[in-house]
Amino acid sequence: MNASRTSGAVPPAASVSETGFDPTLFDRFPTSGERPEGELGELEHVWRAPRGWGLLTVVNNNYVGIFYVGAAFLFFLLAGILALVMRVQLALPLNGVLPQETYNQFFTMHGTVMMFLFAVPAVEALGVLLLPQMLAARDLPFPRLSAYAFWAYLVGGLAFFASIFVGLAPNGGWFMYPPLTSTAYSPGINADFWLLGIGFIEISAIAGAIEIIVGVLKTRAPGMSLDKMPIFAWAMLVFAGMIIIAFPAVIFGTLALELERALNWPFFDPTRGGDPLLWQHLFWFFGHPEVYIIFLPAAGLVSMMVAALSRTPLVGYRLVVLALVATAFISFGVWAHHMFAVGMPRLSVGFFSAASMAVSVPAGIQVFAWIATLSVGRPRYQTPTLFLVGGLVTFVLGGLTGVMVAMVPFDWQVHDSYFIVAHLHYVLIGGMVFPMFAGFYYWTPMMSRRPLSERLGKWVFWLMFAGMQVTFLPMHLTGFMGMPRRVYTYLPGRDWEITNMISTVGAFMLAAGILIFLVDLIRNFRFAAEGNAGNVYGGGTLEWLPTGLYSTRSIPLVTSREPLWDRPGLSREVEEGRYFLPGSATGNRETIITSPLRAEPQYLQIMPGPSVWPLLSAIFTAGFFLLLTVQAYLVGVVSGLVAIWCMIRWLWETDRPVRPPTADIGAGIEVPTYVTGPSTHGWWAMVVLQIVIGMIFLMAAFSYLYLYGVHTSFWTAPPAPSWLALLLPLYGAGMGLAWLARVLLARRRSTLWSPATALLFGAASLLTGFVLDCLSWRWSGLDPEASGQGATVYGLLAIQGFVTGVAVLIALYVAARNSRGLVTRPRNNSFDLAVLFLIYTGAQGVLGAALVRLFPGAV
Amino acid sequence: MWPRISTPSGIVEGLAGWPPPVLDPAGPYAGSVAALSWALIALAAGIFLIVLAALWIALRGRERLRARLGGERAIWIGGVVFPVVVLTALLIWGLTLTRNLSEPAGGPELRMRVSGEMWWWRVSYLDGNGRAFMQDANELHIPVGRTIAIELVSPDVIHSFWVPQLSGKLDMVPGRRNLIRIQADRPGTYAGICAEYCGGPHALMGFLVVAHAPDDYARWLAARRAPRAAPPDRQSARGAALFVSAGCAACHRIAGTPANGQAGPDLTHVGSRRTLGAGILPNNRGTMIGWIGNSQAIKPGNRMPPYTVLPGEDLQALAAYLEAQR
Amino acid sequence: MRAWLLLLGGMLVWTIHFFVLYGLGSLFGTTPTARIGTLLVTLACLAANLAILVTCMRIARTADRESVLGWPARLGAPVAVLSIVSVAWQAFPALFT
Amino acid sequence: MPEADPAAGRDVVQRVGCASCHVFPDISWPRGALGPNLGDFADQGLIGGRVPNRPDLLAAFVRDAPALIPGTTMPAMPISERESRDVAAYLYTLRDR
Repeated sequence: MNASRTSGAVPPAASVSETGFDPTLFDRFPTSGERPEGELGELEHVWRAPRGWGLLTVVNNNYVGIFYVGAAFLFFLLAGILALVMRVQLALPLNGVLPQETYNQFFTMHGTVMMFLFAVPAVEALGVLLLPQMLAARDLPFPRLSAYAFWAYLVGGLAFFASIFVGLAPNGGWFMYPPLTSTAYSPGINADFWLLGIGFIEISAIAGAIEIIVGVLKTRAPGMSLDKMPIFAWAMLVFAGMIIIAFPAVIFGTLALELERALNWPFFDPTRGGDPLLWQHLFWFFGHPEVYIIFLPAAGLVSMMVAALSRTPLVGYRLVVLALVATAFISFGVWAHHMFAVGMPRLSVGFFSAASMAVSVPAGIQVFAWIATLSVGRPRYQTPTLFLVGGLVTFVLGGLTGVMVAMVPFDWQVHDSYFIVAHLHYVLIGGMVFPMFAGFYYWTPMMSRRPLSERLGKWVFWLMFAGMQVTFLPMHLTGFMGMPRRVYTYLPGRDWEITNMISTVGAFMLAAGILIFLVDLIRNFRFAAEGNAGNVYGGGTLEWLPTGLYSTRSIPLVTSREPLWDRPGLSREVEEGRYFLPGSATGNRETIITSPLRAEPQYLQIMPGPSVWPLLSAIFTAGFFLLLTVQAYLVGVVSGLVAIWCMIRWLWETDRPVRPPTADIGAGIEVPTYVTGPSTHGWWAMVVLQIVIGMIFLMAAFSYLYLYGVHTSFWTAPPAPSWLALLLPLYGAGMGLAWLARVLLARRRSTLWSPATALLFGAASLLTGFVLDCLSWRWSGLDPEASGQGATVYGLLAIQGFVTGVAVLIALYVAARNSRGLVTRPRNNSFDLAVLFLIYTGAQGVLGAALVRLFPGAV
Repeated sequence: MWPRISTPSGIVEGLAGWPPPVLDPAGPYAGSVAALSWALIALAAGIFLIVLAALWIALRGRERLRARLGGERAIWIGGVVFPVVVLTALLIWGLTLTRNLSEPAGGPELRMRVSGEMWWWRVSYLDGNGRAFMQDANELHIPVGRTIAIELVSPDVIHSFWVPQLSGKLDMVPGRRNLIRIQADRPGTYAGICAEYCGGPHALMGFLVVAHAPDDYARWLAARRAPRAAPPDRQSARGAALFVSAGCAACHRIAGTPANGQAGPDLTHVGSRRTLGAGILPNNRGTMIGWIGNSQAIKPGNRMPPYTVLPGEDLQALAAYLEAQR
Repeated sequence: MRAWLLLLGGMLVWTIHFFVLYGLGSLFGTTPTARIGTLLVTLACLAANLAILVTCMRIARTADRESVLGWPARLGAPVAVLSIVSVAWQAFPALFT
Repeated sequence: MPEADPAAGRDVVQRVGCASCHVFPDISWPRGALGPNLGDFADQGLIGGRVPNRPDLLAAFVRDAPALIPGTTMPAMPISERESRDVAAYLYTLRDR
């Protein structure tokens, strides 16, 4: 059976199968009869974790997940300490605790670290930790990618944070508006450190998003159709989708800012046809969805916990999914509500005001769904419940002030004042931090031999909750009293000193709560993937099945949203191996790949085990960026090359078909162990990656058009359109040769080398096209430093150059695999993905070349 | 420490914390927003109480009430229907108000230009043709009852012009020219501040708007335009010479003298200003000397270099001369 | 694919509507061209949403609960409803101010 | 000093901005660097390095320094006689600890 054939077929409305899989096969579960001796032992052996220093090479999600959560929490504490020092400085007017320059670095770091190094990684970390368990997958589909993302984030994040100890921390505010952050006004390398720190989180967020999308859509337990997915999985799917669309904007933005700083390309310089507002558009097109990127996973956690603690299914599951999906879309239409005061035409501000209203409706739906669920059940007043209710109250208040600031005239008054500081902390602490602490209490028993203390937990909650309100409620008033944000001091005599002193006292209450939490953690947290405290709060979803490092002994058949509630014997049956994959079918780490809608088994994925290469890749990637930032260019480039080498080593061992070609995943259901084509997890990941690159390209194209609209007078004539007659065929040939290579691979008569040769020629053709594209612009006399046109045109070319470089590298890699006989026929995944990438590269080249020559030239 | 905190320092008149300036408007542009603000505050408080009540019922309420809340119908009503009705009304109000605020209120407008610069405000009074007929810094004088249309520009980084009692804020973006309207309906001094982080001493970038009754304004304007007398005494005359020889004139302009620098604030009327250092110090001879001698200790990072090398007598003379520039 | 279209249809319509209106506003400001364009696009998008809503409701009524399209259709219907509200709001600034 | 209030004196110091030239231990901003640090003023023998540090002379000095010491950088300050006595009283509270 070739799964790729069947998954593409469009099912009729009444069909109950998505892939042609016969659902009656599910009736064979749970199986009966004895399981063979030693099956469990083999499973444990296959999934055992390395010991000692080898733990650094671990890739299993239990470990990487807990490291990841720990690292994110560390950054939360560090950024929180910065906040406390700032609160001390602001407690009194004209206070001298922090000098101006240090304060400016502190608030920049507080915002940057909280948003980029704590909030996004924290929710991503929870996803890595919880998702495989909730979906009853053995692991996430690309465990080594998780490990790489984690290490890059940890090493890069720590190096970035260290900049504050040497006074080199960025000082332009967490949204780094140019021109303040361009070299003219920030000549030091402080701003470069910001770009560096963001670079890491871009890498790890994108890697994590790919992982999560493929994980949620392709590795769910059989039978877990979309409507039976735990709501957290929905939230993470939406979260990852949003990252894919939103992060490219900030990736391009940071690229442009660094190009402006390092090479003097005037993207944001109005005297040369750039525009400072372009940065704001790019940043907030990312920045506003970012807020929901943080909030939605936390809301997913809330939905899970509210249901579990109320001991009743979530009321309005479908409406909550609707809310998640709607938020994901509409949040991309509200970016400019951070720009109401920049002087946009009133039509534009009204337009973004309307979208900002629309995005608040889904939040209301979730709030009422939680209240409804609490009404149905009788929640016990345990620590997670307290955090949930406290978070709900806080978030509602933040949401209401959010609607207030969506009103343009009101925003003109409170924008950039302490009212906004209050609003955003209410939303983020109520919407993300309190749910996360609820989650810490609720899920710790899954990872620890002892649960956290209920007694200490109540102290933690009340101190944090009261501290939060005491800190931030008065700030609304401080804002009304006219205090702008980001001021290191203020003059006495306006009563600001009263509210500020109250806020400072509150901040220390909040910190005291967190301190007690740390005590609780030290006293009670003992990591244990096996033999943990278990289902203390009585949850009904699959993460509460008994687990080992291999996740569950057998992968259950899912028939409802809370399988543990609906089938009391499930844990025992799973533990006895009565469901899918009760052992290792091939002697490797493996998980079942299922179809995206209805989770029908498609094939068995062979998973990689521990490896040192992701760690080394991450270290050298970090080295590359860090060394470039401190302007050690040569060593930096060497480090980058080593990083690439490590990645190739890491990939080299993957994509090896195993024997036997099909395997029994339980009850005699046979699935293939090696599948190619659009149903594979690799294909999905590649498509998602191409969407990311495509979005980066789109952002560059938007910048080009935007600057044309703002500063038309700077535009010069492009090279003659006849160049297209040369470029398009070259790009086209690259795409065609790549496609030809795939055809050749399937034909038995072609010799071993010809498909790889076609691929190499394709890559060469793409490279030639790119080089000629660059030369045509150089010869036309347009200099990247000359104008916004120059900057954006060469910016587009830089993206094309990067993609072309990767394409060449991929072609060489696949050719090398081919020469070692690692490319299987008639189809091979590595080969397929190379072909996909080359075709993408050519298509992007065509679009880019045509856009900058035909518009505005031909119009 | 506590007793001292509430001591009014009186560094700058016109700063008042209570009632909060956003809710204590002094003119129509801020007034309609204050009305909206009160309505929004009341609405938010009302909805917050409703949600709290619902939560209370969910956790502690009677069985019958809880049953009402515990279904999809409650979600539709509370989460969709109710918000849609409220938000539709708010949206229409907000859009209408946005339109009204961005249009002239009627009557001839006075025009000014304010340029936000690191970290002070360049103020120009414009005539009917949009040409500057008078330069000043860090202080705007306006007549009450008239709408002032202010062009906002910036030569360096983004700043934001905010006088909470007179109107909302508007950014000053390099390469762009924004227009804000303000109007004061009662005489007084209104504090303004930069609301967009602009680096360094952004926190210390304030200014004042002084609203005069129409007659007073006319008198003020006439006095400003009157011919300027020569330095009144020997000390000031020495100061005038020093102003050029010590290099002050390279950055500062004083109309009617050879001093014509453009980098720093125009000092033609510095003696009559209420503040020094962009709204942060009272203006007297002592603070003037302190500022000239070492402004870096007062406003770290500002663009004025310290003049600690000048002997005391020179500083006295300069201060006396500047004090006379009214 | 059809399942995803049903599920996300309303939001895709919203997205198209939003960016077309953004483009119209950027190019034509508050001119009559922009207003008429906005009106036409809005009506078209409302119609599309209605079509999605009707399709979803029909499938939701007839399809088996466990069928491939059943649940996506049941979710797609309220998505389309929300989209109708949002699309209407989105047109307010151009039509009423 | 009889009938003089150090706290009121400190308020005057803040109001007229003495700190733009002098450092006072209990005023954190500004910390002017032009004039002498007054952190241990009460222990000083001389005012401005010339005049004996006596209450009556100090009060006169803070009000009109050039009259007492011609050529000093310190200018006459806009304060009343009563305020000058308060300021002097405040200055005598500044001791090196």
